Amino acid sequence: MNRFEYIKAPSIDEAIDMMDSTVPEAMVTKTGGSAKVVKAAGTDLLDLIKEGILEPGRVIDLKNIPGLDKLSYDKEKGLAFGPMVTIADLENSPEVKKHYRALHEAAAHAATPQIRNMATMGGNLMQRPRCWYFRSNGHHCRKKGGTTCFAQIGQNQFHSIFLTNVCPCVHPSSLATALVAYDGKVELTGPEGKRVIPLSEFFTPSEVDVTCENVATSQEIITNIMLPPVKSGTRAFYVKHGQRESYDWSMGDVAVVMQMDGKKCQDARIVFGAAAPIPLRREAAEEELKGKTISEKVIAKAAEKALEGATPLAQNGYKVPLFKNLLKRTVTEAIG
Amino acid sequence: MANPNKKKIVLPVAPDNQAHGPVKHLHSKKVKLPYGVPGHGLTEMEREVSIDEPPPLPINEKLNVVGKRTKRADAIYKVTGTAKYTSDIQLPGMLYGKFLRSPHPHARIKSLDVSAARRYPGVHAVHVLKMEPGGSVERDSGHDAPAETYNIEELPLLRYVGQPIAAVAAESQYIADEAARLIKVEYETRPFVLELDKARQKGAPIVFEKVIEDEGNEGDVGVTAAEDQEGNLRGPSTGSFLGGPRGDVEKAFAEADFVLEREFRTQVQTHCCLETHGVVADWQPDMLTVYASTQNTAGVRDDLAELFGLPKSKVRVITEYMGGGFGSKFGAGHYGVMATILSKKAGRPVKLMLSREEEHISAGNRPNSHQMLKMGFKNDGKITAIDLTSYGTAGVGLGAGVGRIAQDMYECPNFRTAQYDVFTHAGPGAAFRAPGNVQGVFSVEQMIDEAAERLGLDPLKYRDVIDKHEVRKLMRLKGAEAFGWEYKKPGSDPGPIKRGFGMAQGQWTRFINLNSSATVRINKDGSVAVMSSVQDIGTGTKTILAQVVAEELGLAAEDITVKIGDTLYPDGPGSGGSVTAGSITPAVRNAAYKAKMDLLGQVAGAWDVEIGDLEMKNGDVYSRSDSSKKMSFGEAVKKMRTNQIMATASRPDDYGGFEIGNGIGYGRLGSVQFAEVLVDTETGFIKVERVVAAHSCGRPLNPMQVESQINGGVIMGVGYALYEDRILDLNTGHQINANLDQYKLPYSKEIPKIETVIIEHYGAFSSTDASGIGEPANIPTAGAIANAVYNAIGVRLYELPMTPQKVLTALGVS
Amino acid sequence: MKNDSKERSPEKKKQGVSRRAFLRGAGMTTAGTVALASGMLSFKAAEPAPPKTAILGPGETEVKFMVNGQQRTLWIEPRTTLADALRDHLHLTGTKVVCDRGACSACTVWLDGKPVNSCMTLAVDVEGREVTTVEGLARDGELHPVQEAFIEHDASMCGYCTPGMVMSCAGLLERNPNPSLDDVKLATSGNLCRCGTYPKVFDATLAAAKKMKK
Amino acid sequence: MDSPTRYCRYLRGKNAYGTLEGGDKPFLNFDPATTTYWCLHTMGPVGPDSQPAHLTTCGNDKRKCFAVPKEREEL
Repeated sequence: MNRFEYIKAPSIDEAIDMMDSTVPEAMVTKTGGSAKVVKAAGTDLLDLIKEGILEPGRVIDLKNIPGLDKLSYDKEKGLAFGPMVTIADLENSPEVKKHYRALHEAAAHAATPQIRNMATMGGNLMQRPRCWYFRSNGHHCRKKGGTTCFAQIGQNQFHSIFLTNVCPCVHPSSLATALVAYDGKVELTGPEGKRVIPLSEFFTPSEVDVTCENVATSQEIITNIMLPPVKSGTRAFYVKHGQRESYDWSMGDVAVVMQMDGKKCQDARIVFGAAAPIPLRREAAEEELKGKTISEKVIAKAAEKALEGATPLAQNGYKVPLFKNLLKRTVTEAIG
Repeated sequence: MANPNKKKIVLPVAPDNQAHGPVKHLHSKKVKLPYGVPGHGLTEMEREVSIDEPPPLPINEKLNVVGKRTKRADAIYKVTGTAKYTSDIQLPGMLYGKFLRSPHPHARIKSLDVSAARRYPGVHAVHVLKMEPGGSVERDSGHDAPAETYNIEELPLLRYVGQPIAAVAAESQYIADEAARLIKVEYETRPFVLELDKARQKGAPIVFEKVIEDEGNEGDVGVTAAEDQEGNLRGPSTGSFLGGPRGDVEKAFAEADFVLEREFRTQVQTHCCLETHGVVADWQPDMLTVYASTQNTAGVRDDLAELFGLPKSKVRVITEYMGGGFGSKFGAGHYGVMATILSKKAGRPVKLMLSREEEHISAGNRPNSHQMLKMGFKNDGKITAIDLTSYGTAGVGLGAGVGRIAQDMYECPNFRTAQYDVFTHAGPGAAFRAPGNVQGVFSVEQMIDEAAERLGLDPLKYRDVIDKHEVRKLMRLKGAEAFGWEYKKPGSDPGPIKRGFGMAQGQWTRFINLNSSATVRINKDGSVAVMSSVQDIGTGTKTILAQVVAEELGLAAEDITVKIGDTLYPDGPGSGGSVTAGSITPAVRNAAYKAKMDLLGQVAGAWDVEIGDLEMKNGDVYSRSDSSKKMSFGEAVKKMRTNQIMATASRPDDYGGFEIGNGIGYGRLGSVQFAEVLVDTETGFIKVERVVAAHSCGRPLNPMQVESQINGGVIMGVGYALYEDRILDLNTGHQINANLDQYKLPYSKEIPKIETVIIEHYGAFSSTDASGIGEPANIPTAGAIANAVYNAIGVRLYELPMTPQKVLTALGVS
Repeated sequence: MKNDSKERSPEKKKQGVSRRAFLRGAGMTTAGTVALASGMLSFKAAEPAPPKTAILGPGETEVKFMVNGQQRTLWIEPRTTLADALRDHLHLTGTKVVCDRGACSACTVWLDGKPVNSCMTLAVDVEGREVTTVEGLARDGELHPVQEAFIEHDASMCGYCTPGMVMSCAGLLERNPNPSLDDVKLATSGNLCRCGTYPKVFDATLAAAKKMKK
Repeated sequence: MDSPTRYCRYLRGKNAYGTLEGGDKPFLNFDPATTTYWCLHTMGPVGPDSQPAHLTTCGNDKRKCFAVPKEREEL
């Protein structure tokens, strides 16, 4: 770990003032200990620093800023939580469990119980991909400003099957899969003030900028995460599939949020995690469900549609049937 | 149980270690020892033993401490965090070491400059490894030496990512890490080869340009054999201590009713010791003291004494607690030697513990294998011939054979094997819990399963036809009972999630390390200690030593202080090969018996009775013939003429001698495991629900600890079967999952319900008649799971680990 | 090993250096000065605790927090993890570092009562908070029921994962006195044991829960 | 597959059942297929002359690193 300065930010405004780069920028353009970056719990940040692929000059801690760890639920407004809410807070929230089943499931299956007690939702959404080449100091890959994608030509069994052209890493947040399915929004605060954007637009594929995974700019901090209220008839579920049931990264995870009228599906949002560099909406599959009475046949058709356009790599073709089956199970479980 | 297959034993040993039969003792006595399995025709065996031997121990049922579930002696220190491991040692003035390692799989060093590292504040010593005899030990004269540019001829050719180049010692780990990065190296990279199959091909990059053979010594290993294979290939190994090829294999295949021929592949597994390899070395003018995370304190001492030209008496190696070895922690290690050099240079103690990444890439692994197995069968089930050709790579090292399962487990008159080592540009292998046998079971036991199906037999019953091992037969019986074994047609479950049952068995040779000694000391205050350099690597050695001494002296296990893991005490065995319990406990019992006789002699004098009339039991010393003569142990020791009674004993030969010599005992440690799995045919996910593990380890000294070790073997087998895999990037030679995040091991939810069946089996071999269990517990698991997976889905998997990816591919879904 | 090299107040700083270390340091001119800058021989004059918005580090800075019920003061660099602070500076080596990345939970301690990974926590981040390590689990000489049950059920082998396992399992019982086997598996689902003590860890924890209810 | 009776004092090995002593002591060549070897000088499977450390190669006094076995007495 490199030596760095440390400061506890007393307020969001001051934190924004103090910081000068996002972590991706610190890894690519502001290298050599010059970057000033913010940290929440620091579980991912410390990981990157320990690997020697991030060398910040100053770390600005957000934990002392009051009010960022609040979670609230309102029947009209929906769910809102601050960036310092931990994964365990979400997992243990009765409101989340009751109204946002897919989010609860995603929280309950993330990382380890210890990490869930520490890791914050802000940090979770901002964390860097787990691609083993990206995490290795011995591989200067595209995401770190290099010219080679080692995964495309190397070991890619856990990589993307969609949007694989530039960088086939998968987005590391399995919670994001559920949040995007619920049409969550994120509030970013920067020097110019606040902006609210849908999470589906917050995450950006490698084609936009291979070195980062979202639209946050050098001096922006996530200050709120919001989910719309759930209506009656909302059915949701989330399934994560890792090689292990205990602590493991996802090989594939699926979140489904459906608006049901009896057996008939009025609206559906289907999101794949660990399938692409972003949490990936499967609109074509959603269309297959909308307006239909859900049957095994309809689900199977949707599953086929969901995998259209997949471009698996040399070692991850198995993810295609895996996702098909996971989607079938998630929808079946959601409508229960 | 002599090996029925044995036609001719070729002794792979020099004349002074020749085999010998029953030992003739100058002063001997005949004793009767329990023999067989209680409840299953237990009898007695008469043996002629030295008169120094203690009287035979009855079966466990008749004992007070041995054979009883006894709390682990050091558990309290482990659960309170007070146990000090090597990694916890802090000495005044201690420095921290860090290696610079090769980032390339094959490269020559063009230039190397350590001056910046040497000048870095807080650095006290820098050492560069050089490739000439003696040069690697002491060349660099200390921390104030001028910057040196090294002659590239002296620097090693780099053959794997992670090969050590140099190391620094500094005042903190941070400083050491930073300084190591300041060593400037220019590399000339070379073509490399990582894959087993590619390394065998013509034109593959060569790992060792020219192999020097020792003339007149080209035996079984060392010659490149097959004509169409080039370079990078050594072998084949065609025999072992169990003999060489036998019978006429080709003829037997021709005469067989059917022949099965299959290819199997197993992966590279890394040991993942939770405490990484490492030492704290403290070089002092009068004594080199090394705290080492090792399975063999005496071995580390011997290595360091030899290398540094020190008398063994001036090297002390201490291993009070160690966090896992699994075969990989033998010898001083490159880290141990380096820490010693750095300590000598800096004049301060140096701690050098490998990082987690270094542990994966440089501290050993279980080599992979590609096995071509061919077996011929008669319609009555008899195996007519076995032919096994295997290739495996231990990277730049050797020892990638697949063990002796095919050769030794089933009766078969015609056998042949050719096991080749293949060099690749990867980190060297190391012994790993039942080296070879785990790989061997995966192929042989799947083929036996397949033959059973072909014969229309229940695979469990089929083994009764072909397996002559009596104890294993009992294991099958009792294990099947506990498991509720019922043969189910493969792939017969409806629905996407299919249940399967499978079983497999294993074998391990009983082996004794005769260089096993211990001292028992009785103090006048009534305290008792047992001492040996043998180490407790987590198996529970401390506890069983306490039990054995307590049983002999009529005390409780917690009355005995166990001081082990220190070479100041008598030499104990290294803990590998499941030899520890069988090697050290007879020495300990014999030492306790000697000390007891000494004490009783003094008591007998005071009471004026015959020594043979005295007994020690339940904390008392008493006369069998005169009930008035009785006192507590505490009172008895007051009769001692001196403040201490001390007795030392060493492991005698097995009662009845050795099968082959060199501590290779008669009998095989068999094992049988049953597995129940669920296979999700839509996701490829396999879950091991339940395992029944039936084992024997001679006399079980502490059934609770035996259970723990069996659990551990099974769980490690689950990891090997389903999750673990060292993944190398083929373009850079780096292990990309050199962590515990992507190198996948079983955690809590992957743990099946495990039931152990322990067969108490007496062989009349020694004063404790105990054997080890570490290896046998790990041998059959992956094979049993593979057979259960086949039973579930009706499609056989020939390659480990059985990942979702492989299951889906095998099912033709992907 | 009571010489806290990094935990010192001005008046006890000299005691922090053992005679042996001092002699060795004195014999080495270059090493001696270097040691003063960064190593075990370094002392720092007493400074008032910096205001909380001050920039700390990158050199050593003062951090205070509670460890096992006692207020401890450390001088450490901001990059120091809680695990390293406990092990190297407070000599509380019961907490083990195995993967150093939050993937094995051997380093589990309780932070304000919740199990966390001390290897992924900066020591400066726990300023003013309460840390419980495996050494602090026993109270008034009485082992925690989980510790007792671990001994009773042989739930440790090499013992290296044990402190983390104990902290995970005791942590579970603190918040759920009536756990099922699945709850125990969930609580230890981030704890790696290579020896394979899991079945006995499960047994021990369930037995401890029963005992605690009595 | 008789074992050589003489080989370098710095050669060490481990087979499945334990360590093998080096120097003048005969190697216990139980199962060559699963035995790993190392050189004390490099503590790796390669000798100082960059050739593999092995029972069949380390008895060769033409190897420049070969050291004559010496009685290693307990002092």
